Amino acid sequence: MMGSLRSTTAMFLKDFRSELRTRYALTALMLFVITTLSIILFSIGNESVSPEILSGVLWIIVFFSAMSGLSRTFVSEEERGTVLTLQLLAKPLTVFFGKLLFNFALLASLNTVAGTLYIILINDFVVKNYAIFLLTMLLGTLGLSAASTIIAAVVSKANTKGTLYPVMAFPILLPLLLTVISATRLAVEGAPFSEAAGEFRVLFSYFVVIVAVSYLVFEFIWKD
Amino acid sequence: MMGSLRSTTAMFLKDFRSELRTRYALTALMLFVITTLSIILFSIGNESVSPEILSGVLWIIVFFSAMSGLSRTFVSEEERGTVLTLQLLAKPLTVFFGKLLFNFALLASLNTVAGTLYIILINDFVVKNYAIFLLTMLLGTLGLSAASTIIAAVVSKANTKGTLYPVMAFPILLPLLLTVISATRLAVEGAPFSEAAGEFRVLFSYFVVIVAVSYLVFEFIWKD
Amino acid sequence: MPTAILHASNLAKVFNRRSIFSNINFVIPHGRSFAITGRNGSGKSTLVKILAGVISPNDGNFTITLDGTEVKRDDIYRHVGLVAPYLQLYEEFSAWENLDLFRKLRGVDVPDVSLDGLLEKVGLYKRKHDLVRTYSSGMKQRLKYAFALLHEPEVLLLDEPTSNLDAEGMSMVSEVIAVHRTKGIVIVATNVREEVQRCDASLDLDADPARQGVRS
Amino acid sequence: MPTAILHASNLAKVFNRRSIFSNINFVIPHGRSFAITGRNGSGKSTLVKILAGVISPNDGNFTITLDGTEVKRDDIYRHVGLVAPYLQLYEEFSAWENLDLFRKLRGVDVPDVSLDGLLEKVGLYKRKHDLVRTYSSGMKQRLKYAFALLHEPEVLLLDEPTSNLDAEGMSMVSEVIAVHRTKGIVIVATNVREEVQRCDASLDLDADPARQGVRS
Amino acid sequence: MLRFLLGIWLTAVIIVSFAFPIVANPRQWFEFPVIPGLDQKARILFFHVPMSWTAVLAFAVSMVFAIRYLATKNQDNDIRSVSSAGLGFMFCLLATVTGSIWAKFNWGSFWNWDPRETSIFVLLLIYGAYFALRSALDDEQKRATLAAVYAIIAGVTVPFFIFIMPRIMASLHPEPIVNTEGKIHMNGTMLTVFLSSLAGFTALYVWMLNLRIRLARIEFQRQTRG
Ligand code: HEM
Ligand SMILES: Nc1ncnc2c1ncn2[C@@H]1O[C@H](COP(=O)(O)OP(=O)(O)OP(=O)(O)O)[C@@H](O)[C@H]1O
Ligand SMILES: Nc1ncnc2c1ncn2[C@@H]1O[C@H](COP(=O)(O)OP(=O)(O)OP(=O)(O)O)[C@@H](O)[C@H]1O
Ligand SMILES: [Mg+2]
Ligand SMILES: [Mg+2]
Repeated sequence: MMGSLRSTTAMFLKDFRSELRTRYALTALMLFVITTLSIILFSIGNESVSPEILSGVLWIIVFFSAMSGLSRTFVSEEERGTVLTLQLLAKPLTVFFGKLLFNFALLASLNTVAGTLYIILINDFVVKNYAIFLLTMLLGTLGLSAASTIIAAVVSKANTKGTLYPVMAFPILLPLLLTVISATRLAVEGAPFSEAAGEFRVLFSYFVVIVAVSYLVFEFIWKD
Repeated sequence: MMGSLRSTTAMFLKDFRSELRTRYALTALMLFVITTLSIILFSIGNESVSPEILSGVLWIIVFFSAMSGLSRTFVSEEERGTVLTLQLLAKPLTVFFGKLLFNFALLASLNTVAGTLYIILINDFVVKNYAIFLLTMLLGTLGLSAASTIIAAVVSKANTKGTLYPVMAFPILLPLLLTVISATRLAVEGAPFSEAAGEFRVLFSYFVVIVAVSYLVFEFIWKD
Repeated sequence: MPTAILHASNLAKVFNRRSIFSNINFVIPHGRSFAITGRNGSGKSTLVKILAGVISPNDGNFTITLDGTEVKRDDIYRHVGLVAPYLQLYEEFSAWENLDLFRKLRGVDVPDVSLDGLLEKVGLYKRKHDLVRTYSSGMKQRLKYAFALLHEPEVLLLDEPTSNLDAEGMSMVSEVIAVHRTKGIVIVATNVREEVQRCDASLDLDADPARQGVRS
Repeated sequence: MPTAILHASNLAKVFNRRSIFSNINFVIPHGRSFAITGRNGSGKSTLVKILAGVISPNDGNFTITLDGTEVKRDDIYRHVGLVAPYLQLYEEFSAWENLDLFRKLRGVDVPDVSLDGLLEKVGLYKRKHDLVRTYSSGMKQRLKYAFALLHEPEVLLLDEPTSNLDAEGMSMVSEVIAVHRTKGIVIVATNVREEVQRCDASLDLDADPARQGVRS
Repeated sequence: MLRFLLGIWLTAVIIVSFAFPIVANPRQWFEFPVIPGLDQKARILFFHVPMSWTAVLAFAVSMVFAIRYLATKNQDNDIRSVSSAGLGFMFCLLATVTGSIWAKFNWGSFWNWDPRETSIFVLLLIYGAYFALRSALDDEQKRATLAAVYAIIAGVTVPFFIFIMPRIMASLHPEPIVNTEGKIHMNGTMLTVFLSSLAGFTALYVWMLNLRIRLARIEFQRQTRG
């Protein structure tokens, strides 16, 4: 389905390496999270903020991490003219799932660190129901990476295809973000797991839908 | 000083036009602002938030958007290998000030959008002293674009661009951010203009200092 | 290695309303080399890209048949190797890392020794661990041959094969062509007369009625 | 036009501790063409880049003097024109937009008519409003000549001048060289024997004791 | 030989700084006076402050050689610069740790964005970014140049903190020993110990710096040959 798994991982590893050439680069990622967090910490200062807002802010951070990976994904292939090379090397879907995997890995690792530090450092942010919180994080990361991958693909072609696709990115992302935020709230308010079931269903189906759609349209975006 | 003004504007217009064609940076910026704003709105819901926090949040949004868009100017030159071309066409400073101008324009438009939407959409955020607010916006944009331009020049030469950029920019931008935030607070609290004078002095000198330093070091970054 | 045959029947390409070429017909049997010539902008590279399956013709069609079975369009990339000026390799990786990536992406099992052999053949063995970013234009061109030959394709597409190469590089190219001719099909798009003459057959796009050189 | 002289005295370049070449010495008087040869990776382009003032030698120095006055290092870019494979123009702009940008960036007052003349000369006039992205490799190479000649530099640096060009393009190049030779200095870095022989003097980097071809 | 003296010296300082009693109004030569606000905790002053000062010193040195590098393009200057920066980072961490332990007992929490804490935190961020940048550059000339440039850019923004921090938040952090009124909370003994510790740490820094530089140079030569 996604080309052979082996080549997909190869695709993934390629992006992974070009982003993290040296072993020190991991510290760069850590710093990235710390940086983003400390911005929040600074502006909060010593006053107390409602958990609602805090759960919103958490997802702003996550979204930001997603964006910073986004530019790397397809635009740089486009600008360096390596698209042709990839077309000659692998099936379109191999490329897509490779990129998706990379975005997911990047986002997941960033979020793990971010989430942990967020809970540790921000006293007002107390997770009462970890089951909900973790599942939300997972599904949110999945959905966000899927969405940002296909968006990145579209953006990278925006100039050649001369369209306004990018604007579509926003309506695509919004439902996801709003759902994860409300799910996070539930986690903070310590609601029973069942209560978040609705959100989870939304998140999961969102991920499935996005991947399915990407699966169908990517070839058209990729080949000109 | 900055090469002839004519060539600087030419440099600026070139980036401007190619941005109009590709819309990479603009997309990233706007997408980010709009999404973040709506996240904030959603998570605030109908509870009221202190203006202190709101003014912090405003600048978080601005900072993040800047980080997801402003590195493009140099990164894309690097990735397409047009650096040599520019080196053969103009003095380093022409390039720098052209890019600076472009980033300023980009950030200014971004801030206008962000600021306006912010005031319109968030009820608790009421600017009582527009003189302070606007001047803060202006000086903040100046300083922010200056710092992020020179950092972008450095980052464009590195391997891990996506995550490194905010990491490198944040500590340098922090004094600016803290100052604009406190200035914005004053604007919201409706303090007399004189009270913000200190902040303005800081912001202005920050801009001057950064530009001066860039002026001195840019050649080292640009020529290898 | 299977016997390959390439059929092209009235291929035509139009780029935003400018017809580049039309009703291009040819058949290249196994074991032949085929030259495509024509002035700058006549459509050589476009034709090459079509044959490589990365862009589709506006009219006509072409087929690569291996031992009588036709290759599906989506699988063409497995059976062609391309060397071209507009081909870009990953500059932030070393030659070795590039080839390693390529074999994994293609899912072909090329042992390390033959990677080294390939690098030796194109004369980059000693430099295999340097980043491609630091390569000279000729070294990059040489690496493209490694890229094209790695998976032992039946059809070898060489667009301006000798550009950037020194004498020794050129002899390498003619050797590659000579050897590969026996294994399958070699298609050369070039402006250099000698290279055209060295091929078994040739197609001049300027002769095409709907030809589109730069001047016109 | 002022009379130009180029002095190079024991130039040396080291990349990551690998010595590419050392003690390169030559003088090129006004009205001469000078060839730089050497196998792939011998350092031709590196030397060209040094002469263009975009990278600095690790040792030795070179000077361009116009009517006896030496050109400051920061101003060299005004007096040299470069054509090279590693030169990239702006693909999202048309040929015309590129040239328009270049004249403005350089701050030279080239009237529109002479831009058209230049485009006519390199054979791109008819296509001047198409995006460079859609150009063929040869057309891009032609546009680089417009880039190099726009500001009428005293020193013309041609790295692999005829790559990607067709017969007509090549004759254009030899004309450019012939004409420009009378106005200043032409330096050609190439592997093509004919082009070397056509020059008044030549430097073979392989002869350099510290030479570094690909193989070594 | 020297390094043994250094070792002995520092151990002496450590022992003394813990052994000597702190009393309300010292009579014997071996007694420390009470510093208002920090009684027994004052002892950490002998380590915390020298560490922070050494860090500041190390960064200053690094900066100087960075500028020298840009002037001379001599790789050796980069070696010195980066070696000193590394040590500065280490001492900075130590100062932060000791400081925050101290803070825990003085102000009740390990960390509460006190201006001094904020400023040192930013210092850590800057040099974290500095090393991240270095690791992301392959070509050593470029690495040296850009690292130097970044250090300089960061350097010029630091003064702004000194200025704006007070405006934004009040500090709990004790007055500089040499403070505005020039009044010194220490008696002769304490000052002696403090200064010896300061000297000891500085010497330690110098010694370690030399070690690192020599090591880096050897590494450099090895790569040149290999
Ligand atoms: C995480 C917490 C702390 C950090 C990061 C920190 C950092 C620093 C730094 C960087 C310096 C040297 C720079 C300067 O003196 O201007 C310093 C000096 C000093 N610190 Fe701290 N500090 C911390 C907590 C404390 C606490 C809790 C105390 C005592 C209650 C304290 C007492 C001092 C004193 C007395 C000095 C010497 C001041 C001078 O001589 O200028 N510090 N600290
Ligand atoms: N930025 C760099 N970093 C490290 N090594 C480099 C760099 N640029 C060039 N080199 C090396 O310098 C040598 C000379 O490169 P150069 O491009 O000058 O060769 P050339 O003579 O132009 O070869 P060609 O005929 O292929 O163009 C090559 O070995 C190349 O690997
Ligand atoms: N993506 C594109 N969009 C529009 N026109 C294009 C595109 N690609 C190529 N062309 C046009 O098609 C024509 C043929 O291009 P092609 O690259 O095939 O020429 P070529 O024969 O390879 O020339 P050269 O000898 O210079 O390589 C040129 O006029 C070119 O401008
Ligand atoms: Mg072509
Ligand atoms: Mg070359």
